[in-house]
Amino acid sequence: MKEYLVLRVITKLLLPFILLFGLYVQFHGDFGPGGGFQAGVIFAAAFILYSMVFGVHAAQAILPEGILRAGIAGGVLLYASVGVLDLMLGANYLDYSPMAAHAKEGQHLGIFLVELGVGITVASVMMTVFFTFAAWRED
Amino acid sequence: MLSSHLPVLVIIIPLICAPLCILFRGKDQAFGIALLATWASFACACLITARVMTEGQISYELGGWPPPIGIEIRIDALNALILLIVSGIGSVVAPYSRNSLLLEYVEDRSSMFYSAFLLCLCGLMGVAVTGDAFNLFVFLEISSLSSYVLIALGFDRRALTASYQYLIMGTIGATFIVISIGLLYQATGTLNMADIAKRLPEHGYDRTVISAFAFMVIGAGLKIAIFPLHQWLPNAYTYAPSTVTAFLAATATKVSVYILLRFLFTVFGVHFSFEILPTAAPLLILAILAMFIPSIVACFQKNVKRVFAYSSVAQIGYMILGISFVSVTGLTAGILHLFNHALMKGALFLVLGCIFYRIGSCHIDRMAGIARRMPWTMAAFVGASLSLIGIPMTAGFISKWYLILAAYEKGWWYVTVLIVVSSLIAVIYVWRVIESAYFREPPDDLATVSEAPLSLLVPTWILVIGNVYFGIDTSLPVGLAELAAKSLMGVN
Amino acid sequence: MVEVIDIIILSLMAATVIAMVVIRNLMAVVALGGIYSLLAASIFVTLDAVDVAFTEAAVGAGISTVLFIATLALTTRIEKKPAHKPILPLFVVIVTGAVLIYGSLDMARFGDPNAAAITHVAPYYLENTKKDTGIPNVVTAVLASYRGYDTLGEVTVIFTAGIGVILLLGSWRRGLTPPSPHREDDA
Amino acid sequence: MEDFFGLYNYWIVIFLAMAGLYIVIARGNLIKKLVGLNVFQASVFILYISFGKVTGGTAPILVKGVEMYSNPLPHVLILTAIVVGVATTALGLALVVRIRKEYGTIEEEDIHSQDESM
Repeated sequence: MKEYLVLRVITKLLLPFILLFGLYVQFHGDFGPGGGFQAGVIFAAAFILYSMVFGVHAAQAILPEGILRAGIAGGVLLYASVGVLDLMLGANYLDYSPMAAHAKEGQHLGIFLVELGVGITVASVMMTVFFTFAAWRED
Repeated sequence: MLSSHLPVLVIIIPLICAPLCILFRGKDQAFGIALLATWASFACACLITARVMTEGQISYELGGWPPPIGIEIRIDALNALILLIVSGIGSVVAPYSRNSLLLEYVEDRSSMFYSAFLLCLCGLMGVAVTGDAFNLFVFLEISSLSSYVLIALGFDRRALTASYQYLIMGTIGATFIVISIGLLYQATGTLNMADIAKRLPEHGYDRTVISAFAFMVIGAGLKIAIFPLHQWLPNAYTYAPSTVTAFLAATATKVSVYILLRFLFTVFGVHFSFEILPTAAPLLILAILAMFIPSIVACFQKNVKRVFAYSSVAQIGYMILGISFVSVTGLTAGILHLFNHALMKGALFLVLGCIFYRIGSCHIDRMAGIARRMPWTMAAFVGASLSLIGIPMTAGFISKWYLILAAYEKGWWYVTVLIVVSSLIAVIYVWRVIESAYFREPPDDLATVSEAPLSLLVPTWILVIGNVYFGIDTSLPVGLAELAAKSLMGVN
Repeated sequence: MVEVIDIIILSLMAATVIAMVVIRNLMAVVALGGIYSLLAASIFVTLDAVDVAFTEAAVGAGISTVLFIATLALTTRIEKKPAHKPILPLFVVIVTGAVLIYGSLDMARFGDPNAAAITHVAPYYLENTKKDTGIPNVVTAVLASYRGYDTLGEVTVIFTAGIGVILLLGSWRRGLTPPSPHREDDA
Repeated sequence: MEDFFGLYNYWIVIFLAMAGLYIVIARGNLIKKLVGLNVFQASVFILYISFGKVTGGTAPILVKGVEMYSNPLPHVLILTAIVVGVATTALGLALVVRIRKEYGTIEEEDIHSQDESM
């Protein structure tokens, strides 16, 4: 698809806004609709768009396999270890209250971290799945 | 301090170790992590069981939110027994997987295999301990998705179609379960299983609840592979890698039976499930059909793995039979058979894995005379088969004995006859294998075949010895099964 | 008003799904699937489930459709004509639907504020989320805190799918090395 | 008549779900089955969400001055279920790609006849 100049230019123009929107959805999920899952999908969509226009190899140059794999595992680990941290602080698993001075702030912090974990894993998995499909050749 | 968190630790240890396996990409590291995680889970399960037996039911509030606001883990004797089965079989199969993988699986992605294995373990145990209906679905899907992957890793290309078929049937089953949970939620306004059970009688058993009941039975039935909803099972078990077959055959259907038990007896309640609705009679008929038709089909199979896959469908019939008695003895028998069947099918499929490891096939004719080359492997096969048939001094005998007791209690002598006759069919299909392995001349190309390596033999024999041990000292499984049966029936 | 919009969208969905049954061009079917998801998302908006609508639009109409198209590119685009009359499936579907409709007869009516689902657990979340977590989006609070364990399971499911796809289709950087099929001599 | 208006929403959704289920079990094309599965699940999701609707309520994002909110719990459950659904789809499609490579077809019948003839 390399010869479509309009597509290439518009994609490049759009990308930062899509990514920005992804970040907004990720960090604004407490107040409006959205959260880690939706943000992860939007984030992934940006790179999927990029790889559709510029080729999978170009996208892989930005996000190598190793980073994506670390992301897949890292998000789950982040989520699960927030719970382990709570255990160490003497609370039940995934009880975020003791993570800050006040229970309410602890909850807020916990939700923030957990949503971040969701976002990382979802984005990495979606990109990996798409790249895997896109790179598959019948031989 | 940690001991109060055991109910959640048993789940999150494999859950955390699954991503760790990927981060440490080396094959040995991944194997080490998987092994430690399964053993740690098993240790937790043992401690939990000990606590349940002394203190009774354990409840754990996740996130510190009291149910039904938050999700609760709730463990009684039945949950503890299922937990023991899953984690126990997992800890035996995990070391076994290391060597059998060499032949059956591409090495460079073995860390992911272990990760998927841990996820399957985590999902199955998560289903077994949760007290929340929707959470049960989530963990059921973790175990299902990972088992689709594990099955598809089989050598034969038919593993792919088997996995696809299981994915379709399994997802339909899971969606039916979701529909049922949704209907229950709309009727009672809660997702906590104990809370649903409390609120259902107040709500009344209206048409919504009856519909929810139907969807739950069919959905769970698809996952259990109750005859005639078993079509996905034979192919899945036949073409999956040996390790996977052994693990899934011993655990996955058991957990699904647990779901059925939990919903029929605890959530919907005995009164509604069996007194208002005539559930027992159809279950009895299906159970008896399952005891015979798949057994007969098994007698005509050439692939030994397939023989025992059909045999699994038949054995599920015995568990359903136990349920259909709707008595403490019957349930004890059914639950006991869950435990014992895990031991015997686990052992049998591990034996077949040993054979596949050496000759690359489980075809009955290729196994001709193999007992001379692999005496220990075949001895294990004989031991596990005796348990499958139900010879005294083996675990299989105990559960059949309780089934017969339950039938006697009801005065259903014809059921007793049917149990004995169906066991005789098992003799036929087992004998075909033994005849081939012991009494036929080995072909020339078998001359180089030697005994399976110790790393495969030891786990296999642990399960075989388990079959004998639990046939003699029955206090643990019978004690737990009786406790579970009594609490399910609401008798103290 | 909402009811009218609802019934219009639902009718459109019914038309979409009938077209999906009939049409055998898979690309068209997949596109219709995307439209179906988009319509579902608008239904979710009318039912006040904005978070769900967002997700359904992003996933059902977005990612799923992209994956389907990627698969079509690797496989084939035309479905074969069904060989025989699907009597058994039709029977199964009619019975299942009948059981569901039977169950719906005793359900609380649509939008009923006195339904058990509205009055039992849900009010706790609406009343206490602000006090407990300080977050105005109740869905986020329930998702990440009250039912955080469910969401941990959900992330694990996605994780499972990720490693499953890698296991099945191989690593995309090094080219593909799927396990070569080895036929057993049995049938 | 009132019954009809209180339940029509459920009935159309039930029709949609059953149409999806029909595609899954009646069709032999592996991709079409998965599309059907998606339709089936999405329709069940709508059923869930309609359980949470309160007439006159608004989206459960707390705002000063609003008293009536729809029930947030089904929304949370369905968010989870959508994720599970897309995970299943991704895996199913990966299987389809592999099956196509090994068998050269994605029609159930052809796969069947190939396995039979072996």
